[in-house]
Amino acid sequence: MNFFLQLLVSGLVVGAVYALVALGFVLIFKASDVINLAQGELLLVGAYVSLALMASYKLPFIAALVLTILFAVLLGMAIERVVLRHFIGEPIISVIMVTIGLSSVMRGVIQMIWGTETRTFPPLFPQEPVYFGPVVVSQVYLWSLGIALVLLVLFTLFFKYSSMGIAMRATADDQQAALSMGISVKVIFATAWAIAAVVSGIGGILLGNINGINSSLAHIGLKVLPVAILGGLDSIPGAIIGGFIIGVLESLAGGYLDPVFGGGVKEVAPFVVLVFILMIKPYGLFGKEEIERV
Amino acid sequence: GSQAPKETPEKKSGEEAAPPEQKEPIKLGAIFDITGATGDVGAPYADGAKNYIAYLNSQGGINGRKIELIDIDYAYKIPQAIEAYNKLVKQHKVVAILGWGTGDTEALVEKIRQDKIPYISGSYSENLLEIETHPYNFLVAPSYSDQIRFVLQWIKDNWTDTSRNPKVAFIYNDTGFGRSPIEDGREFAQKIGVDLVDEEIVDLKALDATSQLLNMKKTEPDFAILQETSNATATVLKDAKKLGLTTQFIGLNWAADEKVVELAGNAAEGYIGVIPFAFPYEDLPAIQEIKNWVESNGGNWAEKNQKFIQGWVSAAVMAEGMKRAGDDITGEGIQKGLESIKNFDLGGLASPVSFSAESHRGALKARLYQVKDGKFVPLTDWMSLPER
Amino acid sequence: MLALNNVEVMYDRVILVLKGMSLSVPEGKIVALLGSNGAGKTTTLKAISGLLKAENGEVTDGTIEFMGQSITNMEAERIVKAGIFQVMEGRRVFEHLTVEENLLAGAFTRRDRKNVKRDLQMVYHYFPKLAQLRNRTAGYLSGGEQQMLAIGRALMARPKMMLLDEPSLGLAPLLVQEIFEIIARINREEGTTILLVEQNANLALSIAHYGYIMENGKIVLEGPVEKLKSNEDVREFYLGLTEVGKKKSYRNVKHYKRRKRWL
Amino acid sequence: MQIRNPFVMNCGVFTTSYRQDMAFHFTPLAHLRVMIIVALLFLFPFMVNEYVVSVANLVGIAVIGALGLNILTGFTGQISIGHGAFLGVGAYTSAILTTKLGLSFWIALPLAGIVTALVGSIFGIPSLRLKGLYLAIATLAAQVIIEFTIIHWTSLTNGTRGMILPAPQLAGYSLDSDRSYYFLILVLALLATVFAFNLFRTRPGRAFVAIRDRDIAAEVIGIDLFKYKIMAFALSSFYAGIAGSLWAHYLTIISPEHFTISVSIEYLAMIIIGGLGSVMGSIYGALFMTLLPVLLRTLAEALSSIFPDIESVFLGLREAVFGATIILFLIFEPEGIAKIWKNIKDYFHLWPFSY
Amino acid sequence: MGLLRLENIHLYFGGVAALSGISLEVHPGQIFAIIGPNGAGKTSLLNCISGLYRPSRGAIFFEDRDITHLPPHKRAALGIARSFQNIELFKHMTVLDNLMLGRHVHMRTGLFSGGLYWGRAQKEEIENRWVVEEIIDFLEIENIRYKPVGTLSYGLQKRVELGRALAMNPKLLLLDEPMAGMNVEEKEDMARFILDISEERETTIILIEHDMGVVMDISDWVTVLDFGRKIGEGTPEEVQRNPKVIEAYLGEAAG
Ligand SMILES: Nc1ncnc2c1ncn2[C@@H]1O[C@H](COP(=O)(O)OP(=O)(O)OP(=O)(O)O)[C@@H](O)[C@H]1O
Ligand SMILES: Nc1ncnc2c1ncn2[C@@H]1O[C@H](COP(=O)(O)OP(=O)(O)OP(=O)(O)O)[C@@H](O)[C@H]1O
Ligand SMILES: [Mg+2]
Ligand SMILES: [Mg+2]
Repeated sequence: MNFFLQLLVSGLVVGAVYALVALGFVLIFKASDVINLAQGELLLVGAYVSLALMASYKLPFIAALVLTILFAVLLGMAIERVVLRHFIGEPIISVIMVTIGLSSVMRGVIQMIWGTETRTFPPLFPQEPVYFGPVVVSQVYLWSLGIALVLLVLFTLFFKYSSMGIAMRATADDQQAALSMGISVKVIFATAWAIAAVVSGIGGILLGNINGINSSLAHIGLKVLPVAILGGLDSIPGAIIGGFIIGVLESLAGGYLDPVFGGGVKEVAPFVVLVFILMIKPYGLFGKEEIERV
Repeated sequence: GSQAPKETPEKKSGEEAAPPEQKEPIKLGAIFDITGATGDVGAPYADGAKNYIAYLNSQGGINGRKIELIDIDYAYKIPQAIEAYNKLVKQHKVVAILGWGTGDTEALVEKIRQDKIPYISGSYSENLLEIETHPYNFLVAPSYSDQIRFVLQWIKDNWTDTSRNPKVAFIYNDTGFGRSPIEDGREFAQKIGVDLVDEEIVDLKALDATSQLLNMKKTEPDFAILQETSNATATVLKDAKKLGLTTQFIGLNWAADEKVVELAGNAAEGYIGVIPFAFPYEDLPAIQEIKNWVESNGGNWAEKNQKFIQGWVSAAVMAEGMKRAGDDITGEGIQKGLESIKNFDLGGLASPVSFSAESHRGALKARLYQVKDGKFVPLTDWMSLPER
Repeated sequence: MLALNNVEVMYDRVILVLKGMSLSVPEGKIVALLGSNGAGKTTTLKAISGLLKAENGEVTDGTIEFMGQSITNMEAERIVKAGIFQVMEGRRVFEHLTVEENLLAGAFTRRDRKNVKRDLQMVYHYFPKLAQLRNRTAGYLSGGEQQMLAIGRALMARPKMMLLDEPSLGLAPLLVQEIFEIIARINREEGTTILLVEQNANLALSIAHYGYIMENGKIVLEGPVEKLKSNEDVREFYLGLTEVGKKKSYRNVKHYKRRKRWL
Repeated sequence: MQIRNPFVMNCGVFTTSYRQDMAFHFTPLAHLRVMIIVALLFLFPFMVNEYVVSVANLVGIAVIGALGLNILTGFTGQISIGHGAFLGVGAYTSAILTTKLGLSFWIALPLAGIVTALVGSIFGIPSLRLKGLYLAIATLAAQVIIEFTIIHWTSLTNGTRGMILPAPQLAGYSLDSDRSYYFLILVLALLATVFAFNLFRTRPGRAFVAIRDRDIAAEVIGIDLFKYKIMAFALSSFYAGIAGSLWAHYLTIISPEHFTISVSIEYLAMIIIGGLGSVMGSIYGALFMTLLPVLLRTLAEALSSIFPDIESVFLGLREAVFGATIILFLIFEPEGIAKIWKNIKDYFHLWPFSY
Repeated sequence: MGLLRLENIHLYFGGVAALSGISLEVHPGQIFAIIGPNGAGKTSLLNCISGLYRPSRGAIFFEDRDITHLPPHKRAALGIARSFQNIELFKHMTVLDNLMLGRHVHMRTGLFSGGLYWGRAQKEEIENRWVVEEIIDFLEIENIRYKPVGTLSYGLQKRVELGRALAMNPKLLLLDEPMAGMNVEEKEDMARFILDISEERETTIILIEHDMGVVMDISDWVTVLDFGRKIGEGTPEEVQRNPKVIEAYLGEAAG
């Protein structure tokens, strides 16, 4: 029982980290129907910037965080300005390819500035784990969980009630019609990327605290893509719940199936389950269905 | 169509035209990962190798000839490694290559054999020692299999409880690199009477290893041997501490470096590692010499780490082979040269190296370090590898 | 209020669609723009509202002026802010948004947030059906309901001028009448100027003050509606009346007749 | 949202009979041009050094693989992120058949295609219900599952240690040099190209494109969606299987690391940059994605030999420039190189009457 | 004996009943009109016939064969073709390819022979090209043969869509608002095409249309739907006089 509980809880908290990263996907998708394959690099940039601020400029964490967020906003806007602006109304798949190009650019720039060596974060959270009865959790993960839940509430409200949030969803539905409402697709894209960059930056800081940063951390982007798909690409609660589900699945598969199959199932099992879930719910758990009427 | 690069005619023309110190340089190729998935360790390794060659050239090179190092960053992608190899061999006509990963070194073995290119890589896979299929691959460190045997033997030798055998677990990743020593480890454990109670797979990019460690905990191993890289190792150590495991962790060479200590913090205390190459902070004359060289060339010594030394040593061994090849700077000549190396003293940077025509198992000794107060310090002296 | 002078529009830098289009819309009036398929009506509206760019189209010659100011090739959002709002062909509601969210999206450019609530009530007043449907997902509404929503959404922007592109498309006869009545009312009660593109010439001319007929990217005929209604060609090709003023029967259309064109 | 047509393939030449209209090349001049290009391709290895030939070999294998992916993703509209794994299935099938069963390469090659086609069809089943990115993730699952299987089915695949296999033999002569292998790849790449060209001017090819453009309409005109989607998966995987087999026998050694997700993504990049739904686009894309890193690296090396101290900066720069080139290409023409090429041709075709 | 028979068709979306208890019979050679207010279920009914929607209850017979559970592509093979309310053409393909796709069910070429393009495959392409050219002739769209349909104007697209359905050489042709968005002149053209198809090809036609002028002039039989129910049917004259129909659909002014 303790075995199960520990697996469940560690799955949940790892899931919270996935959820945070998945949120970045969802935010951009929700505003532009584009899947951003540079998500991992966005996260990396956030992590490196905050690390540089803390380590090289010796800023306190809060100051570094604020500056990182500011930087992320600027980065998001710059990406829109320099790149995405040219792709309004172009085939989605080209835009996806562009995000692959973007990921290369960001990785290259990061390498030019920070090199490839793994860097460690000054510890932000106490190293001592927290005990819940028989179950142990590291504090970084608890923070991720908390932040994921706060963002869940925040963004749900934002997309439901704010005029910007509604405009974003409208843009994803039909860019041209949104233009005709006087909604500036450029502003929407810039905002979406800025928000996504901020969320990713926060995710990057947390991840950096878990195991340091180097460029292979960007890999998390691809790893978390299934999470966003499982929840439904445009669903905020979907990203969070999808994160938890994949986290728990991994953990349980690792605990119960790895011994049977001689290991490695942890990485595969979520995919198998994912495909079966999708066969039943083709747009993920909470994704918007394509409305097809002829 | 295999052909050994023909250096002779070019060399002749060089000899006639110029005084000895301006002889045609020897072309040495390198396929490094600087920007790819293993760039974190690949970059300092490459740095070390390049520094050694520069150092050697500053000392006058080999037999009066400079070495021209042509290095290519293949970003840990196999097609790019193959393309890089072809470029080095077919276009630049290099006579030997310093390589890097397990996957790409394996992918190239056929070509290496055909083209007769002596090849020293950062991979210490036991496969590479099969002399018939890999006549041009040389290992400067104990193979992963040797390392795991070494650790198992040490466990056995230091085991005092006579009531039972020591229990060990293996933790590795699902790649050629990760699985390389496992089979040999299993056999050896059985042979010497160490109980292998569990094997766990932890992905190189794992954020969490709780499920694996919980499973391992059930089998109560006394020791767990890690074949991972620094990131995954740190994850394992931290989760083990979190779960309150009492198992002693021991890492093979890629799982034991400064980064692990940095990343795992106090969870790394007491962690043991197989350390085939010296740390830059060690007090050795050879280290001092490298340090002087680096600093006199404007380098920042504080930034150098053990992978730098490893790259340095690999290049040094290759250079020694070339030196011994004398005038026969061809693939075969260098192979002969390398095979004639006996007990080549590296001043403590690594185990002395010996090769022969029958065996390219260069390092015959290994040693263990342990983390004390956030630093790897020697636990054992250089000791001979156990009988296979 | 709005004036197009010799406007040329090109798609993809090669396809010339508008070839010297001129037209003007006086303030407070309803102007109808008629023409056959492919004449360039939709293109004209898009040229005005700035939506061409998203389709790789461009005004390459001529000027478009709105209230004395040039809006040629201006960004769509600035044109909306200036007071022109296009109701696009084929309704184009935001499928995944609810009815009310669609309406709120229409009010995006407004800065007077307080009045938005009031205008929501105004829209519900014009279209009581929408009030019942306010929380329904727009994509599942029937064609007629979506058309009401599209017009309601335009009202939310409080535009000075509305461009309507075939509002009757696919609507049942009863509903067509209703919508046109509402358009006329909006024009009367809110004073909104309207440029109306419509295939149902009968209805369009029944509420418009002035009409234009375009063919092949140009205006070929214009005038007050009374004058147009009495034009023989208009009667035959747009109103479907025979010479004696009786409705033609579709059963008796001559096979293989040649079409007549103004040009 | 109105999206500009990414798949235009029309031609302005007027012809008199349908047979002529449907013939492969529209004018004798074009016919001659193709003949010259093919002849040059056969002479190519004698004009350059062996390194260049080896690069050409990588390009050739990529062309076959990219054609396969384009059939599925570009023409049929089913995004796949599992193409790398399918290459792996082909490579391993070929390796197993030649080493374990001792079959000749010439039998193993088509069988590799067929087995991969079968595996591809199985992983194509989710396409019945899934669309777009959701389907893409199902193919990503295929990638992960196939990799897992290759690694863990050690008795057959030798696991992570990989397999060593022979170079093909032709009339007692071993195709183990880059030059000899070049001709094998060239012939197969030409066949693959011609097959694809033919396919897309006949019934099955049109059905694929119809499914991409509007699946509901395709169904209503009598196209069996399921059958054709599976067929697209099968054919695409067949190409991948052939490419994989060629890769295996070229290197004569394979391991699971040759067929990872990054290979899949690279292939996707090829067809998007080359031009989705364009046969020639697959070729341009394969060329571009193989050559660009080589060119950039050569450049970076040249620069870093001038400024050796900041080599790492150039390496980073190379990566950044690589990405930026992709972005610029797509900004310039989001529909790929094939479209750029077409625009250039159109320009000269219509010039000086381009308006 | 009818060509098509619907028996007590019900269709639900969640709780909403789009169709409740529709029965009707279409005779060979008829032009059979379906009218009704927006959201009445006309398109849904067509979708049931062509197989895009599966009725929740009831049965559909075509030539006395029960096709209720047949997938759309099999129905197409039996000879049911249709056009769509919102134009569902293959936008990126040329007019010619769109029409050739209409010939899909009449062709055999498979993957392999297609790729080789040899012998029969080639012959079949050319034969079917003749058929398609006839239709191009008939619909007077010769000059746009090679245009990608996405760039055509709305009216031409409607015509091409009709052409694609015709290329299937159907026994039953379902037309969903073929004249929406056209002016009188263009409607006349379209009416002419429909009459020709009915007369010369002896194709049975089911027509949904909101323009009463057209419906009343060219159809043989009219069925009126409202809220998923049949509220009236008969000859055009009968329907026009039906007070229920006038109240629900036509309004006083029309007629
Ligand atoms: N995005 C585009 N790219 C290229 N050509 C276009 C595009 N949009 C429209 N056209 C062409 O421009 C011409 C005019 O089209 P437009 O849509 O303005 O006509 P319309 O008068 O609104 O016709 P309809 O009554 O059918 O809606 C047509 O010939 C059409 O083919
Ligand atoms: N796929 C669907 N999902 C949910 N509801 C649907 C779906 N298709 C149709 N409906 C509903 O069924 C009812 C009938 O719709 P249908 O499209 O058949 O109407 P129609 O008679 O064709 O109207 P119109 O004249 O506006 O085209 C409507 O209430 C519609 O909202
Ligand atoms: Mg229009
Ligand atoms: Mg309908």
